[in-house]
Amino acid sequence: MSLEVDITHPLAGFDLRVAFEAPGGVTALFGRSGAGKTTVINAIAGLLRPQAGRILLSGVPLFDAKARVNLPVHRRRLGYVFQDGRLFPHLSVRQNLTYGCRFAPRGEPGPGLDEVADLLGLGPLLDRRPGALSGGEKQRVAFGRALLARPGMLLMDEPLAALDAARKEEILPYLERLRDQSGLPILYVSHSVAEVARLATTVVVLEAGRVVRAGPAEQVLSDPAMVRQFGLREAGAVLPAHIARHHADGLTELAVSGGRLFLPEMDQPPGTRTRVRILAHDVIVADRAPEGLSALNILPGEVVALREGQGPGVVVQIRCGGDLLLARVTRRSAEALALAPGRRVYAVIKTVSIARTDVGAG
Amino acid sequence: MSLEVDITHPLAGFDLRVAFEAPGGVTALFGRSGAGKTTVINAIAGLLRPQAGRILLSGVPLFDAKARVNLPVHRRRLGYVFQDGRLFPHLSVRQNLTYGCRFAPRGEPGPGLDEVADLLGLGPLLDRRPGALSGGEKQRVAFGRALLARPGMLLMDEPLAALDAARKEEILPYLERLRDQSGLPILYVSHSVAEVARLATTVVVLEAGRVVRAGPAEQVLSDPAMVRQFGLREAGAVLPAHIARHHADGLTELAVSGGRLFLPEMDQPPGTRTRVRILAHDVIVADRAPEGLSALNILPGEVVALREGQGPGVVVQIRCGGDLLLARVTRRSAEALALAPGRRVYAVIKTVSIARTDVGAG
Amino acid sequence: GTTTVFAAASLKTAMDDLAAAYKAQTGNDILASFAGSSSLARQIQQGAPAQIFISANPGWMDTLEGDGLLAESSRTDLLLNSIVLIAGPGAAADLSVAISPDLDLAGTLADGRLAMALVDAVPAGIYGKAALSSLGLWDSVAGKVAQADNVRAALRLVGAGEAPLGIVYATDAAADDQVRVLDTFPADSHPAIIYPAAILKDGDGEETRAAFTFLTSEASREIFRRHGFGIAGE
Amino acid sequence: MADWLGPEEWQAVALSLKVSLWAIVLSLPFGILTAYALARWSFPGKQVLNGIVHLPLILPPVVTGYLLLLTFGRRGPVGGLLDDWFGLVFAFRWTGAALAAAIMAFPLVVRAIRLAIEAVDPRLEQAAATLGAPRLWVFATVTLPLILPGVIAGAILGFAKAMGEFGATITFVSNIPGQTQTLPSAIYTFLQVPGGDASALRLVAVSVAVAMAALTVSEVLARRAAKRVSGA
Amino acid sequence: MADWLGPEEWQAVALSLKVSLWAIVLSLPFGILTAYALARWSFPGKQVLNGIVHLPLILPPVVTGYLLLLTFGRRGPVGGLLDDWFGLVFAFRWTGAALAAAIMAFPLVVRAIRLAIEAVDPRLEQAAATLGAPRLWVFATVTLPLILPGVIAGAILGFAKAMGEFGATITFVSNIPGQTQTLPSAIYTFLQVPGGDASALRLVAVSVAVAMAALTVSEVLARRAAKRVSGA
Ligand SMILES: Nc1ncnc2c1ncn2[C@@H]1O[C@H](COP(=O)(O)OP(=O)(O)OP(=O)(O)O)[C@@H](O)[C@H]1O
Ligand SMILES: Nc1ncnc2c1ncn2[C@@H]1O[C@H](COP(=O)(O)OP(=O)(O)OP(=O)(O)O)[C@@H](O)[C@H]1O
Ligand SMILES: [Mg+2]
Ligand SMILES: [Mg+2]
Repeated sequence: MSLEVDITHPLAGFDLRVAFEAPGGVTALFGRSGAGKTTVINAIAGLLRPQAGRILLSGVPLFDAKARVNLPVHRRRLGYVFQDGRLFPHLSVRQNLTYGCRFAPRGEPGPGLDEVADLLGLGPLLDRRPGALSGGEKQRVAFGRALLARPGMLLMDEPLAALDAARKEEILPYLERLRDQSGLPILYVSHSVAEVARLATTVVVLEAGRVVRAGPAEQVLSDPAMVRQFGLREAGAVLPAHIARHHADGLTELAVSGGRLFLPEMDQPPGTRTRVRILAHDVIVADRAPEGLSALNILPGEVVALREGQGPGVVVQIRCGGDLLLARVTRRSAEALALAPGRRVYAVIKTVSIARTDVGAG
Repeated sequence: MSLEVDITHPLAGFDLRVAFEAPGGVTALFGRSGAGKTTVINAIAGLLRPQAGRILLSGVPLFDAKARVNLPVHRRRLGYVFQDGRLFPHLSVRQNLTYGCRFAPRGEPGPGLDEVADLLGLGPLLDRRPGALSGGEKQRVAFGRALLARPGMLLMDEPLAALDAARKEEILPYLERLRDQSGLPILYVSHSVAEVARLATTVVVLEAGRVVRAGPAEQVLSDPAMVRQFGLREAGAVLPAHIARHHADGLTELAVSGGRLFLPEMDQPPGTRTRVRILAHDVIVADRAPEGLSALNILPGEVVALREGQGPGVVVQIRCGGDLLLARVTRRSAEALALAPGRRVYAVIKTVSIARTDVGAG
Repeated sequence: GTTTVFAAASLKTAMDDLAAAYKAQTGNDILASFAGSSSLARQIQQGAPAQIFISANPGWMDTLEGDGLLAESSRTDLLLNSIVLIAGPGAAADLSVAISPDLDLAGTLADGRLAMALVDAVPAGIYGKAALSSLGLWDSVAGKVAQADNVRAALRLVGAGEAPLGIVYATDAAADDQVRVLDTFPADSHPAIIYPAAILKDGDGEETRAAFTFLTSEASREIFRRHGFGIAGE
Repeated sequence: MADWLGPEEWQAVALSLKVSLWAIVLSLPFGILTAYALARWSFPGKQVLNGIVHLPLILPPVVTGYLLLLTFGRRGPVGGLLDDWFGLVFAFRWTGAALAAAIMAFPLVVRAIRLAIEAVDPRLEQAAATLGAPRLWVFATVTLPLILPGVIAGAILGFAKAMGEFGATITFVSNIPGQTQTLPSAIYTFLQVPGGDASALRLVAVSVAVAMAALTVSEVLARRAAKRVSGA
Repeated sequence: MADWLGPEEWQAVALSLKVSLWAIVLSLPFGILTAYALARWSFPGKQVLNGIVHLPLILPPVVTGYLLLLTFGRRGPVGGLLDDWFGLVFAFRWTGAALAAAIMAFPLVVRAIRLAIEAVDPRLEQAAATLGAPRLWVFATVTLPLILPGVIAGAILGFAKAMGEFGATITFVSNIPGQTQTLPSAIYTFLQVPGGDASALRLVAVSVAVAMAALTVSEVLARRAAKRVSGA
């Protein structure tokens, strides 16, 4: 399952020209408000006919301007979770949820109504109409509806934007399972770097209708050049890791190329490959091995590069084993520690700051 | 300017009974999806007539079931930024923005169209119609429209949910200035604890139509009992502080009761009172004064209490000066450091982790 | 059996009585469809399931005859009528006029209207215009004529007092107590007002003939007379 | 009340009801199709179709009736064919009255439904399509329920129009008691004779009562349909 | 074409246009008000108002015309007052023809506008109110522009109806060439006499041409208004 998009679509005052590939798993479309994310998804879903180009799903053209192919929307079988909900106002929540079931390919595996209603906390609302739902409830119904149609691919446009943290925490693991177990490819639009980092295998960054960066999530998210896109607070590195073992006190030990990391207990068995995201501002740099600290994760490494920002901060790139970590320190600290390329340092990472949200199976 | 709400409104399957006071400044309405936030705001705006109770703004009743007072919507002069946008589809962005200007009280100070368009990045869109806007663009127009009507109070229902981090970073300081300079009271619904912590002077937590906690933001946000509401990652303490001085290398030195904190440069002059939010998972605990660390902020303190969670983590309450800090450490570290009430420790906080978003004027 | 008669609308009451008498006499039905003569004639042209046509307008009967739709030599002039000048509540209660070329009809009307049926289309209007013309009165009142789409509507304009005077059939005026007849137009002032009747070629048959004979029988004539009609040939 | 009206008059009432109901049954499906085509499709001759739909409104009813007579009469081009092929005769039958009423009501039916269709948010239909629903299914399960208040409004307008239709009907199918004499024809007949006003008034009262009853029912139905949509 | 029609016929064309335009000008404001009341307010007697609005559709036109005559005639209760107070006379004047056409068109105008109003999302009107706009202003700046396509549809339906209206008009104001002889009256006159079909046909053609032109213009206007709303 892979999606290939290469389209051109000029609008008054906005010119869309994007080409990218989504090789399966979760592909995050990332970009500022007005960058063209919804427009791209609309084109893939068939709601917008691009002026030129083509869109292939697993090699099959959904749209090809040259070959005059333009598969009708309902034959594309793409589950679209709209940014603006679009629930059927005259149908109950239950009828909304099951609307697509009739057209789902027979025998296709997938969750049932009860399972979805449970996951999304819609049980007590099944007999209401959308007019009597809160904003977040609507968003959940829209998600469930797309899911129950057993689509060949999910297109999700900010599906969790109106949800509270607790509800997100319930849905995100479900999305991870979808990604890992069902192999359902997902195109995911979100402004939350944490969500993207957690879910995405591929990240495509849009800016004013152009793709400015696309690639595996680890690379794009760790790219210091992308700091502006993601915001300073979200800059960080994503490291491949595998689970070494589970400790009795509820910690899981992960092996990364530069050493060991301790983490709140994970579900997967030892040996599972995973990814760990370490935000630059969660890393403390020390010039000697620190002692008597609550932080359990201390990786030795070597400064590779220093990059000064506009503020009083400096981004330090540290090689720990085969991977690159990013750390944000003040210029004052950089001077105090005499940080310079080649200097041997220790990266101190609080265990608990590698939160559940920032870990995803690779 | 203070808002007093005390209303009852039973709906089929949902029973709203809330009473709270918003003493001016920014009051955050916080609660899970479906908790009743929008319903409360609708009642205040006059779009919903509660079954019983009363709503007073600066002592003047907007609604009083007993006294049969129910001020019509347009006389309440409350700028409502709707969760669902509600732009006028037949008017251009410019006309949408200026719709309320005609009714603004003459001579009322406030930003002009150009200023608002600039702030919200709507300049190039002024002649478009809402149908040709992206989700985030719509949300910005809705915000600008409410602002330009020069309301006596702003009601904002998840106004930044569809916006990217960069755009939020532009709008949040503006909201802070609104709060601090114009004294415009704001009722603010958001699922983002970071936003709430930054903006709110008062926090009201709703659950299933009831107020479960209300009070000054520092207290509510630092309350370990509220961890479930805000999510584990967002637990932390809010400390009052004042600006001690600005350093030449771009750092600002803040005085808190327990010592000094260094922060990226702030705008305000020395002496300004402010607030600092320190997330529990950003605090490292050490049993001796650490050396050779990039972290500049090290506050000595004394363990007050330990609270074990479900996971492998322990929340440690530390008294630094007159304030209480929260730190999340693993059980393993707590044992290694022999943390117990009365133990003298050092709280290590990375300078840069006290991010701009987490500071607000008190 | 049932015989369908297409009859001018003004014959409704008379035809109802006739149908009852026919039923009593023969046990058969006469079913009458009433509409404007023009509508009926056109319908007959289009093959309407009618056996007998009684027209208020000889012109339409001529047309059907020309089209060869009438049964051979069945056409007969059935009824006569006359037109009268009437006054209603809109006119002075003591108004009395006699129709003659000297009549100052325009002056009598003052700024009121003279209600008539359409003077170029509906028989009562055509006869009325002819009569006024031959009396030399038409030109003076032409601009004051309010033309209704049928004679009953003209009668109603007078009855409601909207028009002080009107020209209608004697049969209509007699039955309406809102109006009074001022005078009858001399028979020689307009073409004879004749209601021709005929058997339709497509509907010809023994029973139709019987019904037609009944319509022209003395018993029927008595009924027509009772409703104010004159009998042609008397 | 049974002896308040004579048997012939009862016949007229019954016939008018039958004719009006059939007129609506006849014009609703075509009305919905035409309204949809006018609202959503663009095709050559769209303006012409739109014009034809409005014709019965523009033409004096007598003209419409006459045109119907020429077209659907036994000797008319279409009337002959329908008779030969399907044994369907309109001329001088109650079926013709229903046809006339349907055609006269058609512009009203189409306009009401078209306005309703134009008010439907096409993004909802798109959403249904993304869920795998083919066009016709989308129409039946999304568009149609959403335009139901409009369809009801169209139906009731059409019904009222059909109950009151006179000119085209009497011109097309004449005024034969028990066969083509509808209420308005009967009223007309009474108005044509001296002393018939009282009888006419009685029939007018019946006509108004029937139409008001239909109107009230339709309002209730439409409100219910609208409530479903508003979703409260 | 000038000598294709006689001067009297040209008069009829001009008069029909004048009458139809005035009928629309007359019925639109009342139509909008009535439609708004029926769509948005609830008040005692609402169903009765709704019924009265539909009456001209249900009643045979002749009856409507006669009722108008009794009410607005010189001797009618309202007609007399209007004459005394404003010098406004309807009987036998083109104004009466316009009144008759307006009343016959009224149910169509109201229905179209009402459907449009019911399709307006009240949340937009709420939004306008929160911005400080009083009700009437909200109506003028939000509701009215949003229902514009419906208002145009109502106006064109009404115009078409007015162009075709015959029965009520001739009953109320009769047929006075140059004053109340509208196109349909003229057409009717020709149809009554043997051999008048050709002349009638000419007038029908004129009537259809005028109405089609109006229809096309209205479609363009309505599409423009709808486009504004869809916002693309
Ligand atoms: N019909 C149109 N005509 C002109 N410009 C349009 C039209 N529709 C959308 N745009 C513009 O295209 C750009 C991309 O819109 P799009 O909805 O794809 O943005 P987005 O990336 O989804 O943004 P957001 O995060 O705010 O939802 C926006 O600047 C928008 O204003
Ligand atoms: N008309 C109604 N009838 C019954 N229940 C309703 C109605 N309207 C809203 N509700 C319910 O009231 C509750 C509160 O809704 P509200 O919109 O206030 O939630 P909210 O706190 O704003 O949630 P969100 O964050 O998802 O927007 C929800 O559970 C909703 O389902
Ligand atoms: Mg978008
Ligand atoms: Mg809400």
